[in-house]
Amino acid sequence: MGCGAEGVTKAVLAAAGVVAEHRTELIELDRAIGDADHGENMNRGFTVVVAALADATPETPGEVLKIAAKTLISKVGGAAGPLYGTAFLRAATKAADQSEVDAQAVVELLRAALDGVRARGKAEVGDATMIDALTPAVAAAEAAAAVAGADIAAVLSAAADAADQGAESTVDLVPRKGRASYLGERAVGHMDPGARSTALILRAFAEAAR
Amino acid sequence: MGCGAEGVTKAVLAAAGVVAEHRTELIELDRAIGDADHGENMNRGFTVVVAALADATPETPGEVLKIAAKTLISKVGGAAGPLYGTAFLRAATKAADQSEVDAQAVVELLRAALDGVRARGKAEVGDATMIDALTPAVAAAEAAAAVAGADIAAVLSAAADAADQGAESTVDLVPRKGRASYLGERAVGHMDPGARSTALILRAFAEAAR
Amino acid sequence: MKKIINDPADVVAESLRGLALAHGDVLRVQEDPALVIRADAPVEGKVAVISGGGSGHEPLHGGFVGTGMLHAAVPGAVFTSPTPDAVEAAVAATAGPAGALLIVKNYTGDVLNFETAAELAEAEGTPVRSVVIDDDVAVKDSTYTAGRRGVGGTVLLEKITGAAAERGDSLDDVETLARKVIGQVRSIGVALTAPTVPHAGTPSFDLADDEIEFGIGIHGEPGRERIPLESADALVARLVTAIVEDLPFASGDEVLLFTNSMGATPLVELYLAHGIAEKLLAERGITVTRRLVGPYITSLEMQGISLTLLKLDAELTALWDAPVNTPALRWGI
Amino acid sequence: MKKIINDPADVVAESLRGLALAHGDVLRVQEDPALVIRADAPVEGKVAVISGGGSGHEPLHGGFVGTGMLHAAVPGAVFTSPTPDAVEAAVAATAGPAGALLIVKNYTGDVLNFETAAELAEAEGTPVRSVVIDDDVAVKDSTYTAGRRGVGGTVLLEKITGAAAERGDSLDDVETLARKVIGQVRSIGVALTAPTVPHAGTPSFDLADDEIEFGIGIHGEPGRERIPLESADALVARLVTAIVEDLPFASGDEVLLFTNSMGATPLVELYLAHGIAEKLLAERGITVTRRLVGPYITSLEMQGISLTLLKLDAELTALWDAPVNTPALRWGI
Ligand SMILES: Nc1ncnc2c1ncn2[C@@H]1O[C@H](COP(=O)(O)OP(=O)(O)O)[C@@H](O)[C@H]1O
Ligand SMILES: Nc1ncnc2c1ncn2[C@@H]1O[C@H](COP(=O)(O)OP(=O)(O)O)[C@@H](O)[C@H]1O
Ligand SMILES: [Mg+2]
Ligand SMILES: [Mg+2]
Ligand SMILES: [Mg+2]
Ligand SMILES: [Mg+2]
Repeated sequence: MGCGAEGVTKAVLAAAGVVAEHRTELIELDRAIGDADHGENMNRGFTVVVAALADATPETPGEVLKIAAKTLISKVGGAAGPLYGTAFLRAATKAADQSEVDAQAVVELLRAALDGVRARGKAEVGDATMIDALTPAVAAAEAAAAVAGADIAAVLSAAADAADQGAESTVDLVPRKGRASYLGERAVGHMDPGARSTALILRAFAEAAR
Repeated sequence: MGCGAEGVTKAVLAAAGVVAEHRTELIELDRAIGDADHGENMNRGFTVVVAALADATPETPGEVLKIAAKTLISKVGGAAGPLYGTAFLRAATKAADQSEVDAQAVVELLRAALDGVRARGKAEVGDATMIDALTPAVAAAEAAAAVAGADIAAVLSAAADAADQGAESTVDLVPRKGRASYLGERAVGHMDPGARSTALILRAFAEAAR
Repeated sequence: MKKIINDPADVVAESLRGLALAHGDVLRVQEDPALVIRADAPVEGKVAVISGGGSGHEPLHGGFVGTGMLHAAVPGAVFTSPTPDAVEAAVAATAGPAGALLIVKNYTGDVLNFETAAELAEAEGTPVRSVVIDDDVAVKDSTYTAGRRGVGGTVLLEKITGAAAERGDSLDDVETLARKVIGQVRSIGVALTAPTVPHAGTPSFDLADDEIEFGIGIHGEPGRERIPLESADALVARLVTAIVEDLPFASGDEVLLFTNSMGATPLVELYLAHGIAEKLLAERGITVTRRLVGPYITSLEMQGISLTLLKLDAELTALWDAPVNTPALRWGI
Repeated sequence: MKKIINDPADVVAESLRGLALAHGDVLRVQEDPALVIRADAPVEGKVAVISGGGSGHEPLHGGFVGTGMLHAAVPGAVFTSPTPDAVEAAVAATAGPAGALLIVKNYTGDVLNFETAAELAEAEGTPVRSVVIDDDVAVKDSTYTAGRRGVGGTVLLEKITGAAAERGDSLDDVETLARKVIGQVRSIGVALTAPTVPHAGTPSFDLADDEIEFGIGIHGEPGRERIPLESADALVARLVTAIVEDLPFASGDEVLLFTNSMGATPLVELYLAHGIAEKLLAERGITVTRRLVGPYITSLEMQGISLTLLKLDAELTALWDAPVNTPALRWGI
């Protein structure tokens, strides 16, 4: 029931796919309240992640996540690059050299990712950032993992559902971090692009785990 | 039946009025095939002509025309400034110090103006310039003056009618002088702004002479 | 979208190739990571002044690389902060034991990426200091936002610290000077039209024909408020008031006034606005002793202007006047 | 119309006021007639190089007034040639017994007004020569038109004749040099959008979102033909071909390549285009030894570019390199 390097690779490739598919949507969300590059940045990074994974032969989930982390840090730029990069890097560190991760481990990786993004970006829930998607996702994953017999798919599916809701919640918020914060009240009514991309990526992970 | 300084002043003021009224139309004609300034240039110049005539006390037709000429030369700029300036200056010179002009003299002033514009601008009939309005106007004025008992009003009215037709003829021409010449065939279908202003001014003269 | 480009993904790389050809006497360009480097770098014994950020603000930063100003510029994708490895490569290419000063505009992305780069470079043994410029008074309350943005003041900061490094100031001294400049420079901008990011393909915001964005940033992010188009006199007064009522300008001050075009505002309008601004400052007893007028920190083809005021003293004036030889600023050489 | 202006009728005068404030060290401005004059004019014993034309092409001509370039610039209304008395006043303010060279762009209005001015100045006893620059290869057949227009080559002509005057060349020699430059400089431009003349209030022509005007002039007068928007590679190749296939460029030539923004085309695109142009010229065996890249002869807020090629020899290269200190071009000083 665990997931090895291959499974994690599949999940990361699925994330790359969903980012490519939603590139324009993410650009449009960022155009409304930011600088119209979030979809382009994420897609540029994940395209190289796909190439990097094809070139490498990672043997553990941690190695896969580390390749993704380093690529995102060196290819995405902007705010999302360091934040997603940190998320993947912290998860990689947490995974250490385990050859497989189980449902409980997945929760721990998600929590490590969240802690990393919070430490880097200093955003709180309610600031209208990716934190608003990732925080409820981790809580939901934790709750799902506490159910006897929960598998990775169930955990990630719960996380994705919660992230969707969390992203939705940013529509009504006044942003306090990132570029959208300059807009203040005028940003109300728009979904945060980073929260949306977080929800999309978690959904891709969940689908890959089924 | 002659016309003195006062009558010529009245005619020039009428021309200023018609140029102001048609400023936008002349800009629009020039926008289509030139640089969108003919109405602005003419209006800037004639506005100062009105002020200059108010400040001066010209005693002969020639003096009135000379004030107009010098003002147009120093205020209009572009192609129209030197060309209209020359037209008025040559007419002024022709009028010399006569205290009045009669119908025959008006024809001579118009011919002097035409010769001046041709000498400065080197355009021929058919090049789609003000020459296409002024040339038939002078011919028509001459013909009208040849009719026994013709007065200034009749002469100028014939000139204005012919100028209208001449201006109209530029619509179908391929311009060979001035800014519109760069457009070649693409200018066909548009009236030349300078031909139009010439027709307007002659019409104003004719109305003033009635 | 109407642009003279090939594939939007190649815009920055292809543009840098042209920059290198046009200005090979003062700079060179490196690919992957993309860097603009002083032709004579590393300059023995001198602090390397380095800046960077998203592209689309040219001449900032690559056009300010050269003697007396930047040692390297790190261009990111259009409107996107460069990545840490690129910044680290810039440090490695230009800085020696005298160290490097990183000039960072206050945007979350820039701050995070440059932070990581500084750590990486320090780990390699190069002394690095970072300063964050946040001169945009349009951002009102920094407690509840990512803080004020770095805008026009960046140009002045790069010139002045570059001159200090050129005369041989230590890293400590250049850093102290940078903080002093940041403390006394303020800016504000206005947009009449929106820029179009090449990879996005549509204008970054929609403005009616009679509307302007007051307090605009340089990335097409919308401004402080949307107001009706007004006369140059009224608009410049609004800009001057916003800056002067912020610290630290007072009657009796001598200042540098920087009137900047955001890209598509032509010089005829820019000089017109500059003249009004000087008049208004004089009325407040503020003396303009140095000026910079032109498109120096832009937002692609956005129409608009920004005003920047820097309080001067003898030292800053001398550093401003010091020789500079870059594609965009050149004097005394 | 979105512009930072007050009354459209006052645009030029108000803009000149700002220019004077911004660049009081190199020039001064006179009102009625409007003139931009070198701060140290008249320069004893030297030929005065004077140019002018309609406004809206800034920095041309006022931004090129200063040591080593123009002695005076005569700005007309927007896109309208100045009047003879203004040109004559410029001659009177700057020229002594060494005389004056008038640089006239080939447009009917400019030619007529400068012609009259030259006569007036000669009548006052100042030796005056006029040269008419007509470098725009977009105008095909000059027998049936007002002739080729003066465009980008004007900037290079003003720099080179200004340098010759500065080194003390006689009026004869400066005139001969000017005719030589005119003989070996060619340009062509393209517009992506139209400019809006302040007093007209609407764009000078209407272009669809996927159309460009190839062979555009600098006054919003439509170009040679309207073609679909194409890639930078294709467009620059079209421009280079149009110039190179005109006399007098051949393999083995050394040239100055001037890549000009018409106003609103940002530097990121301009450098991109410049890089492509250099590559294409190299493929034809033409060596670019000097470059100028930037918005130097513009058409208000028009998006577009022009390319200008000047065939160089040792003399022209030295004169190009000679010191110049003006608002828009500054080096060697
Ligand atoms: N301080 C922060 N903490 C967490 N997330 C942040 C922070 N600042 C920005 N973000 C996220 O980054 C997203 C923007 O990413 P992107 O558009 O790629 O970068 P940039 O803002 O530099 O253009 C925002 O939508 C938001 O979710
Ligand atoms: N060589 C010429 N001879 C006669 N008329 C001319 C000539 N060149 C231009 N014109 C006239 O001048 C008019 C344009 O005037 P205007 O727009 O004020 O000047 P510009 O072309 O300098 O902008 C044209 O419509 C044409 O009638
Ligand atoms: Mg963004
Ligand atoms: Mg015109
Ligand atoms: Mg960005
Ligand atoms: Mg004109």
